Amino acid sequence: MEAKKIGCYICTGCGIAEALNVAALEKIASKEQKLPVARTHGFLCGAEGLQMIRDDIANEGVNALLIAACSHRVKTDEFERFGTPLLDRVDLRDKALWVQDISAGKEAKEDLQMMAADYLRMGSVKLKKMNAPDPFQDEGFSRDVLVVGGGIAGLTAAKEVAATGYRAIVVEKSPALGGMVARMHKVSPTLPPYRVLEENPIQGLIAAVQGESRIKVYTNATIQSTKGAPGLFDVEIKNGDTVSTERVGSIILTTGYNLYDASKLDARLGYGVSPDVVTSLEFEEMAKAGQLVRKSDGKPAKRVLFSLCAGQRDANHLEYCSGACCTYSLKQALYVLEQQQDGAAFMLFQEMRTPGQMEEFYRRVQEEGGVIIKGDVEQVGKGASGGLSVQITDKLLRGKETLEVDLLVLATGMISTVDTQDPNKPSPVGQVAEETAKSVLNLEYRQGRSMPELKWGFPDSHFICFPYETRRTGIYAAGPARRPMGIAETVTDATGAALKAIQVVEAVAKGAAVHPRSGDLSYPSFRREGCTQCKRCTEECPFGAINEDDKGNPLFNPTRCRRCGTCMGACPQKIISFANYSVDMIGSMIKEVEVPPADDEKPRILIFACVNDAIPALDMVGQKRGALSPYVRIIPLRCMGSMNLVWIADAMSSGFDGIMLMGCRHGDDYQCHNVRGSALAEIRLSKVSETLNRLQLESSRVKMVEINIMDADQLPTIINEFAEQIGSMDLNPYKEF
Amino acid sequence: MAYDLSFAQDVYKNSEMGHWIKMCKQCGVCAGSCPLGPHWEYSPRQLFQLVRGGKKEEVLKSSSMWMCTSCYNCIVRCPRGLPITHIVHGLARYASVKGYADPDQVTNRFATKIFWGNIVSTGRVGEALLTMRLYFVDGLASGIKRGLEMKDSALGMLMTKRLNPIPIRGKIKGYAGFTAMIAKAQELEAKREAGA
Amino acid sequence: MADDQAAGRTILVVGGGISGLTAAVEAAEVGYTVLLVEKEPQLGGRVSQHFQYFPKLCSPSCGLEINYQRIKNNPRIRVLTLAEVEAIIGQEGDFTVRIRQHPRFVTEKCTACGECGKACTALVSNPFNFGMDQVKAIRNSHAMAYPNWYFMDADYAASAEARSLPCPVGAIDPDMTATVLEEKVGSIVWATGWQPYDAEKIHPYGFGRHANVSTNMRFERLANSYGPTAGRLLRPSDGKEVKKIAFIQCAGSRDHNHLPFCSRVCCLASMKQATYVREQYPDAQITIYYIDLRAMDRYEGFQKKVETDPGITWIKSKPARIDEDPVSKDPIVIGENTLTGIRYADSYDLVVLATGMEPTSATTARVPGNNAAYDEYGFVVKGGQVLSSGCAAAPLDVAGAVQASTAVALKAIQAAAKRG
Amino acid sequence: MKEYTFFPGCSSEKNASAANMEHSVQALCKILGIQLNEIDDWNCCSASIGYAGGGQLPRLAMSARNFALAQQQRGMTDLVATCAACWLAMRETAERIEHEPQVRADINIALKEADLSYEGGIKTRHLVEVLIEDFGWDALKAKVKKPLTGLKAAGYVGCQTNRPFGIAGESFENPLYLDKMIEATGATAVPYAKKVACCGGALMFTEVEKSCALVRDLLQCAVDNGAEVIVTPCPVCQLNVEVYQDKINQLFGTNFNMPVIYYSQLFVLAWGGSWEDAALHQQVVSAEALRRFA
Repeated sequence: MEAKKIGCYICTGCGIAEALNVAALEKIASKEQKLPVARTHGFLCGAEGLQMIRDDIANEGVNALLIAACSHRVKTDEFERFGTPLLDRVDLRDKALWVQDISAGKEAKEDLQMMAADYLRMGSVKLKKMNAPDPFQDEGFSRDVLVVGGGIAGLTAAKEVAATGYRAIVVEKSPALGGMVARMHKVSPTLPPYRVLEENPIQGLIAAVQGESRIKVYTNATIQSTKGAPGLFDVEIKNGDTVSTERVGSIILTTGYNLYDASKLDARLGYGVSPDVVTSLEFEEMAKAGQLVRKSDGKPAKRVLFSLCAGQRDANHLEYCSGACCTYSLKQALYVLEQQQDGAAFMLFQEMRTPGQMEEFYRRVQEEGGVIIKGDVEQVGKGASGGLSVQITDKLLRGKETLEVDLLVLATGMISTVDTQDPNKPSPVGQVAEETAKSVLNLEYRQGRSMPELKWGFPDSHFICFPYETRRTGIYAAGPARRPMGIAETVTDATGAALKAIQVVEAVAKGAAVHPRSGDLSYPSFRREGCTQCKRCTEECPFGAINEDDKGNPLFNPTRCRRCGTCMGACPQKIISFANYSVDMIGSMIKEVEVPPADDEKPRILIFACVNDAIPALDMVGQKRGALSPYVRIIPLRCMGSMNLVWIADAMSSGFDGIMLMGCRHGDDYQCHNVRGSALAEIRLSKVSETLNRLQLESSRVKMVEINIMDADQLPTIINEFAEQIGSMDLNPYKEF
Repeated sequence: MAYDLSFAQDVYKNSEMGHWIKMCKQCGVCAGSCPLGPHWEYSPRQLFQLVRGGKKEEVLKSSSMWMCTSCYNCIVRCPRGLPITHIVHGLARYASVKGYADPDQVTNRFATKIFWGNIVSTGRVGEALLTMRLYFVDGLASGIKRGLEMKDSALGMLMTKRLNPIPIRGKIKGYAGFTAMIAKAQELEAKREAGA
Repeated sequence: MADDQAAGRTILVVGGGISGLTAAVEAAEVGYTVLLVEKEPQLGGRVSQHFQYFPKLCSPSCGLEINYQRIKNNPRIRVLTLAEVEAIIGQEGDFTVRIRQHPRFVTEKCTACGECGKACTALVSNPFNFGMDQVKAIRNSHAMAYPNWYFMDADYAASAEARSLPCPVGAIDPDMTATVLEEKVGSIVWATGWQPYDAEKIHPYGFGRHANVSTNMRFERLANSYGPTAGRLLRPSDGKEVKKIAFIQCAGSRDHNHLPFCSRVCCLASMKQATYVREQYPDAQITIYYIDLRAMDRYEGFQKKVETDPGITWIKSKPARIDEDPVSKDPIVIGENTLTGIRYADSYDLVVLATGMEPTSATTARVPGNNAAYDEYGFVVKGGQVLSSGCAAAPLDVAGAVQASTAVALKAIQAAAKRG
Repeated sequence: MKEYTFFPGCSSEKNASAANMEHSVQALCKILGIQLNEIDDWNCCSASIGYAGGGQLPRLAMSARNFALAQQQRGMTDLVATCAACWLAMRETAERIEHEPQVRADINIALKEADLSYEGGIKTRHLVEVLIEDFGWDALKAKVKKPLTGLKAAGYVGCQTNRPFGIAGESFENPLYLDKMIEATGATAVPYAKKVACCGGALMFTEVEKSCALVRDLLQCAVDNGAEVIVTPCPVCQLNVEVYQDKINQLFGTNFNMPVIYYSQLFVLAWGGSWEDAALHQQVVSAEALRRFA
């Protein structure tokens, strides 16, 4: 690899020249940091300035760029497209000039100059410590997609994968494809005018899948084990006594749902007591068979009561709403009204939930005579002429009423079939969680065989902005396995999951990361001889990327890695690093800050800020010209999870007086893009007082705050109050050393 | 038995605009829109659910439908587009025809007997006679009392030539045809109302 | 594989809100070339005007920022702002589109240093805050805006001052004119999103007549620290703190006089906004009027959480009308509680109408030519030449829009791979 | 001269309660150049209260007869009504004839008994719509000879001129045309929250106290907003609000003495018509407050 030659380019526009001694900065770059090329330009992002840089790349052999100008918020097309991965932007403008009021006088101006000089030094050393990532490659990469589950979600996913030119392998545990939908009669409207029941699409879909040469189907099959990582998954598929192994690039989990067990419902609903109380799925099968009859005596079922929310939204059963059952029950009401002479359908609802265009379907069912009643079933008894006598609380007529009906249909809710583990209960050290082979995928992952759950047994990780993301890279859940949903939405969801599954195999082929650091080519490596087998990295990785060998050494799976650096932060031995991000790099940046002697009475405060939320928020402070203490120095981190405690010690021993960590919100409503990063940083920090005590320093010198991207207005107060608090303490005695 | 649909189905079929009752989603806008809302025993929304619930007696014996001032507020606000004013008028008529409505309910008596009788007797409204009939409906004594209460107003109307001192008005020229037309319409209406 | 297919096969995404952004980024990260066209000067669309997302109560800027990073890091995505698609010719696999790009009056030299804004004396009604405050005629639409590149209002560009504004890098060009581009694309995703239903059309609620009747989208801006009140919940008539507040659901939705469909998000949005009120005024009284509370599937957990707030009264009722107290300007909400049958006339400091989503494809963002199929509400549905996603296709919450847009990205890839 | 077929309605007959409206309407038409050709031998529209006695078909047949006569006598020329209830009944009948084939057929079976038939097609319009659409605001303003400057008037649109059909282009909750009419005469339209409130309608006959309470609120709102006069397009509103003031004062201990006039009276006065042309001598509550403009 050719030797690194750093060019430093200091922009003097946007008021930088007026506020700063640029010549002194240039001198730091060339003389102190000994960068081979150091230049200034009055309008660096203009055509001439950019040409100057390009000329140096072409003529001077410059291959690493230190751009000292503005923040990453602006001019990315200009400054970040030179084709070299060795690049750092020193933000003299937004995070220095714009947050300092130099009209206050000479001292303020000097403080700003010191700040700019420090940032330039930090950038220089960062670039010196930075290497170009060498993308992870493996000859065995597969682009095939495994689809687990052969219901409508799985079949759709497989069909879409194949239609995009990729191969899919479908594994279905039962003998036939089709899943739950195959047991259904018709489906709710998906097309305008949203009034007409549609034919069940499942048989057509099965035929399409079976006729597609790019799709291989295993029925009667389960997954015995899933080893490996995206691009390199080796999946053992068990069919009777036969076990086949398939190498796939990614996995879509479409195992669908189980219905909540109606026999667990309150006895007052009468399930199991009378055969005329049935679940909505049982009713569906009756309609499909053309047998809308009372099970008790075979007489036609003319009056049917549908009880929506049979266990859903109930702390004793399912706490959530199943999303689709209102529409589903309306569909079934229409079976009664369309198929039965003198049919009558009653919908006992809590909240009628027919979102979007389904409101029109609700109207249609009322038009056909479906009767809505807000209320609850109180008691189910035998009817006078067979069938049922159902006592209800009628909230609209405000009283108890008794309905004589032929059938009571309970719209039971959906439970995900993906075995999940609660992420808040990490497995005990040295043990693999969920030893039972019950899991769908039987992942051979250090952190357990199952998918980490978000809530209520659903396996995604971030269900607003990035709903497909799970905590197992390259494994996407779709359909009701991911979240309760109806058929139309399941088809959409499976199509989206197919895209994600294709996207990950394409990223893996390039050696690149997927969300949230899409395209990042770096990945962690470790120095085996330094490892003490403490297992913190393998336990803490939010994505389960690291396995262990027999001796407890970490086994990195680069294609599972999301490049957050949590392993690097966790490692007490400082032996995990990325080509362009390491403990040493940040530690060196800390040491590069020039700490004034104690009698200057100018404290230094280090801020570690997460690049996802805190850094943009700090950029906003600049944009709004907020005033920050001149004593702070900011270092961006990929994620708070990558924060290694040694930096605290480094900073303290370098003479910093206070340290602030700015991470994302954690807890139930976490905003950490790497799920656990900021939470882990907080846990680590709780141990920092030991370090400080050893140094005989107050633990209040280190503070962690949760910063939201919109906190620009609060940040000056947060930072300046901390700076004042630090200022009121004795300065760090280690300054003298 | 609740939610026996036979009453509802008869209303859907035979009461004017009755089929719209199916479409109510129980939002309550009608009740809040009604100028005499607080005086309704059941708001329109409640009436509709009672119809669907098979509560025939409650609905038809209620005075609610007779509280409609025909202001049409509910009709223009109903999010489901129910012609509520007409439905309520239809229910009132239904209750009256089926003999459930209290014949002494003031509005029932006025609307079904006095007003209608007044207009079909000549082809046009005879305001003076209408007013007199209204006042004297409970007999002479109370009629005089009511008349006296309003005597200043009546006097004012008379003096400003807005009340005819001769209460009986003549019939329209085509009265015979008019009457035959009404009779035919009533005949068809009766058939329809009987569910024929 | 994908790279080979991508050659010359561009996907056009129309609309740079969360749906269009998602479709663009997801397709580009598979390896396809994407042209993203946005009619506003900056991306982010409707969600960028929101203060927080339910149920996590986090800022939309956080997710938007990641998507902007993904664009910045991906040379396969080309973004055109202030641009509208004027014509579509051809069919799937082989479209030619004509795009009109309106003048920005500021060139790409802009460094967002803000000098021009400081010098500009022209204040205009701020569309980003629904006209609730004024803003400079040259600006970024909001703080987190991407691209971070100023623009100038067209009226102002014609003024003398526009010519004399300082710009250290010479980026201001008041003489800029519209340009028309022709592009070859393989598939088209219509992701033009929604606009808030015009609350003035809901006459019984008096928006526009009664000072203290507001809307949910305005309330989002009020709550936002970058909004017209710097995040303080104050009522418009007199700046009084909002201590007694009502949220009215289905203001314009599920209503044949307005939008017959359910807008899906408004119930949850009001619950979320109730948390804004509670955060600022721990003693505030909040009332939510609703027909059916539609906290679909897992959002039920959010409803349950909000329901634990004892200061919220839930009234199952669609209010009939809102009057205004002539002296205090308090809005008075009138209707019938359908669970008790009791009529109410309750006064509040502020009433927030949970207005629904009108697809812009029904009005200002029709698909040119006969290239789209619409349902009766104006949503773009299956059956035309263009694909649709997000709220151009159906009323959706953010997660649903992202889900649909990820799916449509794959359909767009498949369509672009067709040979026309 | 513009010609229209005219349906005056029962209250506009001689010595009927809206005789003042009819008189002023005629004066207004004369000034504007409108010829109203009254349907010969018309019958009552049955009004909305006709539902109970008449049911659906007999009620609709009554308006149908008027349409049939209008067509016989005047062809398909626009039919103008001045009374809110008449206009509404005719619009409803027209709509149902147009959209409900069974109703149209049944109506014709009944009409046949009177040797008439009607298949629809005549446009029913309110005189207000004629003024706005066929003449326009400028024309109405141009006629003003004695601007009613300083007069504070509360426009009371009421119900049936406003719902369910309403004057074309106007909002149900806040129609503006009446305020604009008031302003067109030079008077001031006071802001006023009760402009579309209900006066009780026909229930004033039967639910007197309940209806009087409605009118009391309405009068109070007008007084509170400084109105000297209430202006309305509707004969039921006019009657209920004007004539029951004594009763209301008696019931509620109030002291209302508010003149209630028609828009037509206001126009005639502003356009230079005499007190009598404007039929202002036919007010039960004296309209002397307007004398200064006469």
